Amino acid sequence: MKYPVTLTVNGRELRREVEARVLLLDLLRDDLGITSARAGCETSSCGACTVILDGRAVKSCTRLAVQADGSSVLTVEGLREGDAPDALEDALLAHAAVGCGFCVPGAVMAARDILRESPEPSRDEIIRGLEGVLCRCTGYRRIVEAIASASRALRGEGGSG
Amino acid sequence: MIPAPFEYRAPVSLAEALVILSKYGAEARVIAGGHGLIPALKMRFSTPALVVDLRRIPGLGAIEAAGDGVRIGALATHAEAAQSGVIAARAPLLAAVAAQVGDPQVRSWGTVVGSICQADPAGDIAAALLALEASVETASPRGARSIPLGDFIEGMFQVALAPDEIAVAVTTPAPARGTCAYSKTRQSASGLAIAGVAAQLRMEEGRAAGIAVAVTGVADKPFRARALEDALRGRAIEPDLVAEAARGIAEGRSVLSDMHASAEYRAHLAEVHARRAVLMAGGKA
Amino acid sequence: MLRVSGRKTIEKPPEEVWRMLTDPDSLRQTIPGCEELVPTGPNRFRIALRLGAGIVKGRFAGEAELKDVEELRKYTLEVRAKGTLGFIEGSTHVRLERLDERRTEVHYESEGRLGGIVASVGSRFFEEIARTFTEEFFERLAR
Amino acid sequence: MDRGTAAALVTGAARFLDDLPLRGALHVKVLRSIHAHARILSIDAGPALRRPGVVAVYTGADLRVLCAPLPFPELGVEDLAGPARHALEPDEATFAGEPLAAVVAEGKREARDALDAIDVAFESLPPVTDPETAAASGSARARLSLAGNIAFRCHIEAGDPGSAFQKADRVVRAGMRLPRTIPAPIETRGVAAAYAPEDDTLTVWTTASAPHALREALSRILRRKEGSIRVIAPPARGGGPLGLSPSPEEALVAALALAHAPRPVRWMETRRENLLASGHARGQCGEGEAAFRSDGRLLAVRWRGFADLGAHLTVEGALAPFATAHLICGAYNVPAVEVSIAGVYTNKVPLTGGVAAGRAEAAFFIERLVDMGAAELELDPVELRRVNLPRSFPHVAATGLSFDSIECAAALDRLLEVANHGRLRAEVEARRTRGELVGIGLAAYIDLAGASASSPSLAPGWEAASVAVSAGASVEVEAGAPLFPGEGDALARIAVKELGVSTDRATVRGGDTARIPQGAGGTGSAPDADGAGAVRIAARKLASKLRRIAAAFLRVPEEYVDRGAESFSAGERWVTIEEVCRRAYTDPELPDGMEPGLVATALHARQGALFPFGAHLAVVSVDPETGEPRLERHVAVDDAGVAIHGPWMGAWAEGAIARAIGEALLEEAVHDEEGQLLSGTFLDYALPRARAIPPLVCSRMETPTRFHPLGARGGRESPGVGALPAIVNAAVDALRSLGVRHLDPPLRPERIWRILREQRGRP
Repeated sequence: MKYPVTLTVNGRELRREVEARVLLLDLLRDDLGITSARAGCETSSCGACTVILDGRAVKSCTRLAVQADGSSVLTVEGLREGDAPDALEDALLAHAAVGCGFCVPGAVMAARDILRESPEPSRDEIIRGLEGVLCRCTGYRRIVEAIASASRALRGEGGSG
Repeated sequence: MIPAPFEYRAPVSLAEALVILSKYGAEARVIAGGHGLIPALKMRFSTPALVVDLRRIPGLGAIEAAGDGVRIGALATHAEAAQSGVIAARAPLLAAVAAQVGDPQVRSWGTVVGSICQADPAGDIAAALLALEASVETASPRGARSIPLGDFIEGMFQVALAPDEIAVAVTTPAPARGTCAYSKTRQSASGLAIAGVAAQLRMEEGRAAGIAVAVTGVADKPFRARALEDALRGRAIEPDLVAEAARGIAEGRSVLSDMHASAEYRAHLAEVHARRAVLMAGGKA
Repeated sequence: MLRVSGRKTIEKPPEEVWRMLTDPDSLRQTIPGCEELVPTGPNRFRIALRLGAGIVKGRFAGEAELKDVEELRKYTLEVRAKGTLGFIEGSTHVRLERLDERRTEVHYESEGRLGGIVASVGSRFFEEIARTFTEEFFERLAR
Repeated sequence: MDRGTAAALVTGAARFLDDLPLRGALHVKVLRSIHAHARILSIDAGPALRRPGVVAVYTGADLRVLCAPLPFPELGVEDLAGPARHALEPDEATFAGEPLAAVVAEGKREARDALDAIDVAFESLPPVTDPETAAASGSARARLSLAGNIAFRCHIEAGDPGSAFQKADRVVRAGMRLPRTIPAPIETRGVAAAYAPEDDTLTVWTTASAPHALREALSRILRRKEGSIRVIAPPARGGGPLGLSPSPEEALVAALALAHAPRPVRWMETRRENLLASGHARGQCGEGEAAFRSDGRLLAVRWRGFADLGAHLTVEGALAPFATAHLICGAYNVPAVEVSIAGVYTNKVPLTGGVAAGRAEAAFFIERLVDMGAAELELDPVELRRVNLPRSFPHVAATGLSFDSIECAAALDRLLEVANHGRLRAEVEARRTRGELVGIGLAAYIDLAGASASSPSLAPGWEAASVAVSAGASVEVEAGAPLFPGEGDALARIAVKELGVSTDRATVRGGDTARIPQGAGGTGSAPDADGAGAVRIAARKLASKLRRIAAAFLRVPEEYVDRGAESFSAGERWVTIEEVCRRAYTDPELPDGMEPGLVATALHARQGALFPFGAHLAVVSVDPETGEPRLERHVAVDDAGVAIHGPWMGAWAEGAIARAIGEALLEEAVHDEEGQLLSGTFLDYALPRARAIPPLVCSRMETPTRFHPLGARGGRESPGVGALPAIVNAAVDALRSLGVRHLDPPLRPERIWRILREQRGRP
């Protein structure tokens, strides 16, 4: 049996019919072609599938698509307005905080959640905010620095370097 | 990664949910945040015929003052509990423990009541609620019940819910006066408690007038450390005394053992964290 | 490998305990989670079990066999079953000791092996599940 | 910086294998053995076949018709033979997780559902899980047809170790074990394939890193010409396996794409499959001995070890113990050595290499022995290292390796300075007097950046690249190896520098066998350096051609031509690079019968092995009650030669150190005695998270090597080689007052607690 799901994804309203067992992650990837959210584990451990659901970061592998009916979803694909670079994305690049890059879109969304909670996060807050993100390449330090620097840039203090 | 097929209903009232549940019985699973159920569905450890989603039922997400205590609805998340003013005022121990559950994504969507119903023997939330003497409010076609948490959690992944019964809220009876602390060894992979101890302490004239200490991660279900509580009640909180009282905290229980910690080590950690939690709560650490 | 051993005094005569431990119908009711136990030959059975704890449960189907049977004294029950979550294999040596006309002491030594997803996902639950399984079994035996 | 590739990763535009839109693709799911060792009696696929959406179900017997066994690794080692490995094993399962059957279905959900409907009848066989036990003559066999479980022995003996041990003032000896770990990149493995009958080409996409090696293997497995197979390692890749040996799943999916043509076929591993069946790393144990003179001079090193190969031999699995054997003396000047490592079959997933496979093992063993020596001789571990590090080069090690300019002693000096070692030591001493358990650990390491598909043995390797400059002066660089983000940037820089054009003219690609006929690939430490060498050679060829054409145009001898920015000049006259490029293709009279065009393909062959090196320092404290170790600080000095990858080298170093932190503190593939993997999800197999990383100070040296045209040493993974022993040495140092001599990783709190408790129990 299939169930109708209506979602606003990156500002666009979309409607699909899915089986109840389809995860929000699979709906995004397989049905909507949004591949920045990725599966890295089965156990809500890695955070590669993190998107913003109704304003809060969620591991989209731990949400059924039907549970997200009527919700709004933001992924990295929806971050850029026109060609304007996103401060977080920019900072990650400036700090070479990218290894293989598989986990990066999920980490970006987790980082947005950190900045939502605390626009001026301490190093400790950033590290705690990244608890749900696994990265095998960077060693995290540069991601932490990039988020700190993005927070400064967003507060208008400059310093994406 | 792919659950077995199931049907899905999202009733708009508790009454409707109960009708559905009484029809499907044990073949149905209730979902709120889904952070216990969905991983089990993906591994196919759980293969229900129907999943009943509580999300459209009005009022279940509330965290509110109830009597002298707080009432946390079935849809309220860990993050909401951690940031709630009512909880901060009346059950700060719960706020402290909720704030360190899992990770931010999990806290934003996983629920307090769901965590209780999951009854993972290494869950953190149950320790806090046990120390707060919480009860679980349930609803079934036979009416409402209020079950003390210690009875509600029957064992590993086992709770006292009938197949047609829904846990609608968890309540604490009274404002938790005094100070509190949670001390824990995190399992390095899952972040769950290898041993975690929640302590609620009320001092009067330099002596412990009220003390509640709950242990998680150590046995098949979280438990209150009654002997420790009795040994400290009416006494000053001093390191040596607390250490003595914490000794043998897991005695008489079948202590869990796995690749991360043997039973012996877990029992030891329980002692260490009991002492640390009580001393922290008593301002002595 | 999981090992559980112990002994338990049952308030029943050995004849009654032996019957419960060998009769397919009563065995089915005594083994926790047993959904099916059908004789397929002398001391051989087809068996289906639902094992686990709470929401973490799986169905396993296979065969059981009674070996080294000494009437009213001892036997070994071997179970091999598999399901979509993997396999379980176990054997339990049971020895009966007559305490008096109304009481029997049952000595047991079990070992079990698991494989497949149950092993790689659920290892932290094994011992506890085995323990409660055994407890439950003897509780039912005593009933 | 390589903004293009990296930016696509950050914005989500990059397509990893599972992100590729393959229209109409069929989905494959693999049924795996639930037993570590079992005979397969029968497989009933009937019910699965009748399920909706299921197109086909294959067993080993079915697949035998479609493809040949996987080629046995060719390692140049005598008498090395072994049983054939099949994409789907038809008769005998030799590890839990081994592929036995495959479902092909319209969707992944249908394929997954069908797996549950396949019934396999097994007869379980006794598994062998411990390599040392398995090596004994009476052991059960990991596979019924084996005469014994030992696949090979790697033996090196030089100098006179026997008399060195006799003459020694002090001998230290310890059993050591590096458990199996799981590489577990966040992108799991995947394969997709599609056959196009119109041009008889089978295209295969893989997450592995050696596309040409896979093409060659598939050519044998599928009995097709290599030219009719195109293998692509997508530019967005998650640091998956090296892929020097083909995986069963690659063979399977490729074969199924041919069988189900023209529909594409895709398979993506779940995390559980990844942990269980994609291959493990490390898994070496043994006994080490070191002989010292009283002044700390190392006289001899002995190592008798076992490598837990798993159920099949892979190139990577065989390579690691050989690397360990050759590097057993580390960077030190040791006159005598005796190493013997037995590669042993067990009923576990094969080793498929990990970060610095084999090399980190050697560094761990020798650095532990050196620290034990320092402790027993009551010498300063810094001084003991200094005494034994060679100062003049080239230095030929007892194991036969020839080192050029391995300035480990200088790295150690720099480390002490960067870490402010004197003050640090005073601080630690002060804390110890207050009763704290805290220690400092050092490691001076050498890495061998040798392993790649082109040099599965320890022989020097090669890599290919082609550079083409169009008539419009666009520069296309094609690398033989797939590129890791950041690498392309360096290759572009090298090419444009040689050619004298601006960077924005260059594009760089890699990892596609259709775009460059040969390549070595692999993700080890050397390929980045090898690839850069090849680009430089190819670009140089073109640069000299450009100059000659310019000289002819300017009508002066070549030596009078000056190269400017995007132009050539001779005195007053000049010509733009565009004009020269256009002429290279269109001028009917090129100088000296020169061939037209600007296309060059080059192979860079290394004349010697590349040796990155460095020195690391760690500070570890231990909670005296719980035994939990805490890495408080880590300081690294790493030298990978000339840093052709610029700022990325620092980023990679931090990643390598983080992995080593995981290995030191957290990671272990835990099996039970039945060979079942117990740490089968990320809820039990712990990767380091952000909070596990301490304040990190990474400093770099750049000592060129003459074995590389640009002076580069490779070395992307190398910092991990130094970090692991430094951290463990620090933990042992923290517990030294309690009589602890050695600890094996991961440093599990419970093990430390037991030691603490035992010591306290003593009077």
